[in-house]
Amino acid sequence: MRITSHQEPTARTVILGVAASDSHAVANHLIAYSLRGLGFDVVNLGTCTPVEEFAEACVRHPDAEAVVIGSLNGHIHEDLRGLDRAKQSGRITCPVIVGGNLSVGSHKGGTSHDRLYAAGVDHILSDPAELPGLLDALRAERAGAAANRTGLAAS
Amino acid sequence: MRITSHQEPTARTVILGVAASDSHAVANHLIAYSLRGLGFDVVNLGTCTPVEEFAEACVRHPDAEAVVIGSLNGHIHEDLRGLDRAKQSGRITCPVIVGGNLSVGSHKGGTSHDRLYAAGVDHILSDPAELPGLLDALRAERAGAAANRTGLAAS
Amino acid sequence: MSLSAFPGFPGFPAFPAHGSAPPSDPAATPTPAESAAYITSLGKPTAAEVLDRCRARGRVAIQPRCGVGGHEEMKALLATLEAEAAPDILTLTIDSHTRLLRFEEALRTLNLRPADLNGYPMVAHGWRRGRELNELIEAPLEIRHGSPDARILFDVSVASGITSFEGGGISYNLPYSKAVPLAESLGAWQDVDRRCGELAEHGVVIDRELFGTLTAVLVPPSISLAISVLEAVLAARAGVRCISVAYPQGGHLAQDVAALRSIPVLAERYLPAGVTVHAVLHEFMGVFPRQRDNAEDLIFYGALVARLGGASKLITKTHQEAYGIPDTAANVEGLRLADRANSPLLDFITVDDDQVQREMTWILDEVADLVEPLLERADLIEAIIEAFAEGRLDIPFSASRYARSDLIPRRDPSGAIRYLSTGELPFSSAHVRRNTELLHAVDGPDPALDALMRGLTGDINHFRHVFQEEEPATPAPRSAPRPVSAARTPPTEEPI
Amino acid sequence: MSLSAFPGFPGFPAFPAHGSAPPSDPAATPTPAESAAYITSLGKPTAAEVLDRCRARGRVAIQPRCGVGGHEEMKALLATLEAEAAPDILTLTIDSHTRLLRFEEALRTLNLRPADLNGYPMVAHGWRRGRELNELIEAPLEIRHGSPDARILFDVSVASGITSFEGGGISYNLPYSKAVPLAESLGAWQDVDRRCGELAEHGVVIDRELFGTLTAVLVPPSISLAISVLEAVLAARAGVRCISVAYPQGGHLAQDVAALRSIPVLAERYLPAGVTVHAVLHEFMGVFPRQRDNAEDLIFYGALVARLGGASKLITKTHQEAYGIPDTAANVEGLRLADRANSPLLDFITVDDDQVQREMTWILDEVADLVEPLLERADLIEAIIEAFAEGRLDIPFSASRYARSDLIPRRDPSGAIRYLSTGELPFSSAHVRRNTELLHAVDGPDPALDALMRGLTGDINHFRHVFQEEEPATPAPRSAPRPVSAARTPPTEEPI
Ligand code: B12
Ligand code: B12
Repeated sequence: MRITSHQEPTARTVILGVAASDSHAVANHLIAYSLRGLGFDVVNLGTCTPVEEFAEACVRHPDAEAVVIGSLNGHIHEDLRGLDRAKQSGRITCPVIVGGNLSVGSHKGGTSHDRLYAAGVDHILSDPAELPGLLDALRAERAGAAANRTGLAAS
Repeated sequence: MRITSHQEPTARTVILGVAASDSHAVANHLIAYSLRGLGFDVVNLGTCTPVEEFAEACVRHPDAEAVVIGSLNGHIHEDLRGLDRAKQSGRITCPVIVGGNLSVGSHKGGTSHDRLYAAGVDHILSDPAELPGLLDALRAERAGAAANRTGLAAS
Repeated sequence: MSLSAFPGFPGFPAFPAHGSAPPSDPAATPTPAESAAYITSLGKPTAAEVLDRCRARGRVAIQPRCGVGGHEEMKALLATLEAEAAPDILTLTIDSHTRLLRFEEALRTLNLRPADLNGYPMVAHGWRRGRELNELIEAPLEIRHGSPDARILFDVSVASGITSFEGGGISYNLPYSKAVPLAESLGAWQDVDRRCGELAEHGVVIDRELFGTLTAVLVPPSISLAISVLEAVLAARAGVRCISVAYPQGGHLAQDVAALRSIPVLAERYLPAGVTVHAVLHEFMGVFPRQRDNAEDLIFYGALVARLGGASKLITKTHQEAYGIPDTAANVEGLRLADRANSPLLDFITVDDDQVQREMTWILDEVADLVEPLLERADLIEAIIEAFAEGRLDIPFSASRYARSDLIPRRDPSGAIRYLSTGELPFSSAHVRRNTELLHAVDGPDPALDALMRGLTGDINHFRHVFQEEEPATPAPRSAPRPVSAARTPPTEEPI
Repeated sequence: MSLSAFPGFPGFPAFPAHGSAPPSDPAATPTPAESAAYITSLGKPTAAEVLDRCRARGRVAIQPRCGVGGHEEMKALLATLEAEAAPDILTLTIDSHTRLLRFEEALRTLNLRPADLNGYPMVAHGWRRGRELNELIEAPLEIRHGSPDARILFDVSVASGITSFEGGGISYNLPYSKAVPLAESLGAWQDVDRRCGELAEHGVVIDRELFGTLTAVLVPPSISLAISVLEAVLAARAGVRCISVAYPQGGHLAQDVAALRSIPVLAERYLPAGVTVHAVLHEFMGVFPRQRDNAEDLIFYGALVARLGGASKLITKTHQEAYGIPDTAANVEGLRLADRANSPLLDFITVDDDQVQREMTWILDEVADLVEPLLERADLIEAIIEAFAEGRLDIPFSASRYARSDLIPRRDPSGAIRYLSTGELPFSSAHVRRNTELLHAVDGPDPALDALMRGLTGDINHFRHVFQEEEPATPAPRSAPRPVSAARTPPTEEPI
């Protein structure tokens, strides 16, 4: 059943960008660099990237393992409007990971994360260092799921 | 009727001191100096002066125009306990003037002054510069009262 | 979307903004002449007047950042800041939808969840509400934003009687957007500057502050100042009469003081006589310490740097900087703390003048290398666009495609910001050599890319290191963020 | 009244103190051995340990004044100060009835109106409550009071596990009472010091802080330090092992720094080797500015002076100092602001070392003139009493009959405190001449008494002048005092 992993391309593609109204570039530069250092093929859409632009990139890169979106300015909620639709319509099929500063204000811990999950976000990370681990876990999971599917079909 | 003023001694006596639990000396030194500069005979009992000591000084100086008590440390209320009794018993007959910092704490304006009047204080001043004016007014008043009395007796 | 959908713009169809709808008939924005007359009628000092007055008194004017979505909330914020900290100038920080002309998004958020906005959506609220804010407080107001194209916002602001407006065709493009060509932003800002000239003819001098802070993180002083010089020359040519040159505290005392003290020299050198120029310091604009004490140490230090550098104005930070937009109390505290550096009891504090002089020479020489070839050109705007395209002008960590970010900054062992790589910047070989030498001790020559990234990250986190804050992010104050890591990742089910 | 009427003292008859009566059987105060064992068992650092640790780290320890009447209120105050400002050492400031052994008055006020007390009536509350306070917080506690005879208070404090105790036979007599002979207070404090020696033998070192602040207003540094040297010698001879010498900020940078830096020199010169000596600065102890900004400027400045003078500890003031005992918030703010002067970012701030050196030489010479003749005497206590009687030792503005206050201090044109008249102080003619010369510019030679009083008053109000606060007292913050002037004076009825 390990055949599924052979079917995956060797260069792992990740789509990266910063949310639509957000121009904070530094973390984006650093994350792109470190993922590339780990061998990822990073499609970095950079700052101020609307959902539509992420969706187009997904269509262009059907092999992308994840869409990784940073947001620092607190506008993630409005900026991700349309994400659920893009997923429902099948234009974004891979998991969506977000990270950064996910609400306006200094006192965190409200409903921000719940709202993001409801809006179509799959994973929320606080530290970019957690990204490679999560990407690996997702890949393993996908492999598992594929294996299960194959298994089922074969049985 | 101006004869009453001739009956008064030329050196005007004032009894000065700081309240019983209070050792703040600086204002006391300065007030004593400035009243002396104006020609007053200042009986300065200094800091930490209980009501009893003021009363004794009054008995020793029956001509005193006023007892002037400073209090800075906020303890004026407890420190003047017994003042009403000393007045009722006739040991303190002249007006009692207090000034300084008349309650504990930085937010003033409570019932402190009412309580002091109730406890036998006659006048509350905030600025020592008002003292000579008040002493003059009190003397005039006394003179007036004496005049009235004389007048009544004569009529 | 159409502009006419907004209050304050022709044809406004009673779109309800948060709180209550703007009170009056949303007729056309007043003309510049009308706005100028309104400003004069207000009888309150303009920002330019306050800056002059502070400079004359030897006081660094103090100004917060502040902007919240709702109108009533904005009123409360301004009133409280003025009552409790009496800043010399107050601010409307604009939300980032409005900055990017995403007026529809700004209005939607304003109506649904105004607290989700990271600033005051001035265009959605309209100029009548702007006047209400302005009339509420005694201090003049400045608009701080980050709009590559700020023309609509400018008109609403001036109509509101606001006398200071931040930005520039370079400094409000490259750090603030991805895909706006410089030709567009420079053109739009030429319009803004020309409108300032027009207002000056009507007797109202608008303070035009240039955002030398740029991307805020490890910006070499000569880059910040060179770009401000270019924007200042363009502004002056368009008729602007009062220019504030803002410089972001980098964290090295002598270098920061030198940068601030360079501003009047540069003004003298490159600007026409009739223009008033003020130096402005932004308290440290990079990664802030997380612990309150440390953040406060940095806030006070920044204010002291402004004083020592002879700045006319200081833009403050708060002890909540590392966490998010501050609450009102933190903003008040930041202002009050910064103002302590104006104390008459601190006259005795001085800097090492030799060291400052040396840094100043370097900065002025580097700025000359960057700007003089461009200032010679007939079409300065064209020259600037070309220079960025070719890397002869550049900024680190650009948000925009229109700067190359080939230059690599690093801190030298004393913490000063130097050029590890100057990319295509037209520096004399002496400057390049000096920078290389100063950085030699940092990683040795030609560090591996990995070491470089580690080093850069360390430099970005400079003040967290100074205060020995441990790397794992400490939780936010009071309400700790709930643990977030991969919370919804389904458990990996390995088939057996 | 009898002591046995109080909790914590033998025979306590269940006198109810405010809040709730002390919880347990009021048996005898623990013995020194018992108290020492309790302190050791607490596992919290002593004040002496905290001071050592701060000195080693180059940090000025920060400590507030704080004391309120009620026990629950005191607990809340300490807990809040620790939670919000984390001072290195906390304080119990004792009310002034207790200081003067007016235990009955203290207890009555505690029961009737605890908020009317200007401090915590420790003796009325008793040592069990003291332990409760001590165990509530992590920082060690100091008792700050002003008791000519502190023996009872000391025993209650040590039984409470408190490891720092302020005072001295001179410094807690002359500023704090009118009619207590020095022989009495010096004797009582010898007892306290001997008990410290005893505790040291049980392994607990009590930090004994000497109140060099004296009457706080225009105290010449050499007077403050000379009296501290004498008290320190007495304390060391009685067995005290850790001595903090407190000096009150006078307001002149070089003079204050010099005074602080003189403390280790004096310790070296006059104290036996085994005694640890710390320099402590009291933030300005005279008439405080009334406006909050100005008061805060002074608070920060004081903290900076402590740092520059190498003090181990700073006692802070608050922006409400001019008005009354501060509320908790003001106390927190004062501590936090002072702590900013500990910032690692302020290493670059220095003083004019030549000027400091000159002031130090003068101070050390004057102290030598004052103390050396006395230290030679076999009976130091007797020598001190005689010296005060004859004016060879003296303090300005004495509260007590037992100092003559013949010495007249004035500020020289730079603000430093000098001697206008040295009275009978045994200064060499060179010192007298220097002081005369330094003050010559102030009023000219032999000013009229009137001019002198005006000058003195101006000197007392020094910082209000520095900040150009107008003379008429500005109203208290928030709740303005109601107009009081002659409110009840009956209208003068002139007979016609
Ligand atoms: C530098 C800076 C800027 C620069 C940005 C320059 C540029 N183009 O890059 C300038 C000055 C232009 C700027 C502008 C603004 N900023 Co800004 N900025 C900062 C600052 C000081 C540092 C950010 C930074 O570069 N850090 C270095 C990088 C490496 O770290 P980082 O961005 O913090 O990201 C870390 C994590 O968040 C995480 N992370 C980030 N992205 C991602 C993505 C993923 C997938 C993951 C897993 C993790 C992750 O990893 C990083 C390393 O730990 C922060 C405050 C601070 N942290 O001290 C404010 C801050 C982020 N800015 C803020 C705001 C609001 C703005 C503005 C909207 C203005 C305003 N209203 O105040 C504008 C943005 C306009 C726009 N259209 O977006 C707020 C956000 C507030 C909030 N969420 O409540 C902050 C927190 C400041 C504050 N306290 O108010 N800013
Ligand atoms: C110097 C000083 C001391 C010195 C006093 C030395 C001495 N023996 O004289 C020392 C350090 C010893 C001291 C001790 C204490 N002090 Co003290 N002290 C001060 C300080 C800093 C200045 C006082 C002073 O000398 N001013 C100069 C003189 C000329 O002015 P003045 O005293 O303020 O008086 C003015 C007016 O009040 C008025 N006035 C004064 N007396 C009179 C009398 C009359 C009749 C009139 C009309 C007017 C008047 O005229 C003066 C000129 O405007 C003040 C705070 C401040 N003002 O800045 C605190 C202050 C007065 N002290 C205070 C306290 C509480 C104490 C202590 C009880 C300690 C404690 N618990 O904190 C002890 C006192 C112990 C005791 N037994 O009384 C508090 C009073 C608090 C309150 N009422 O709420 C103050 C306000 C400080 C504070 N904010 O907490 N203190």
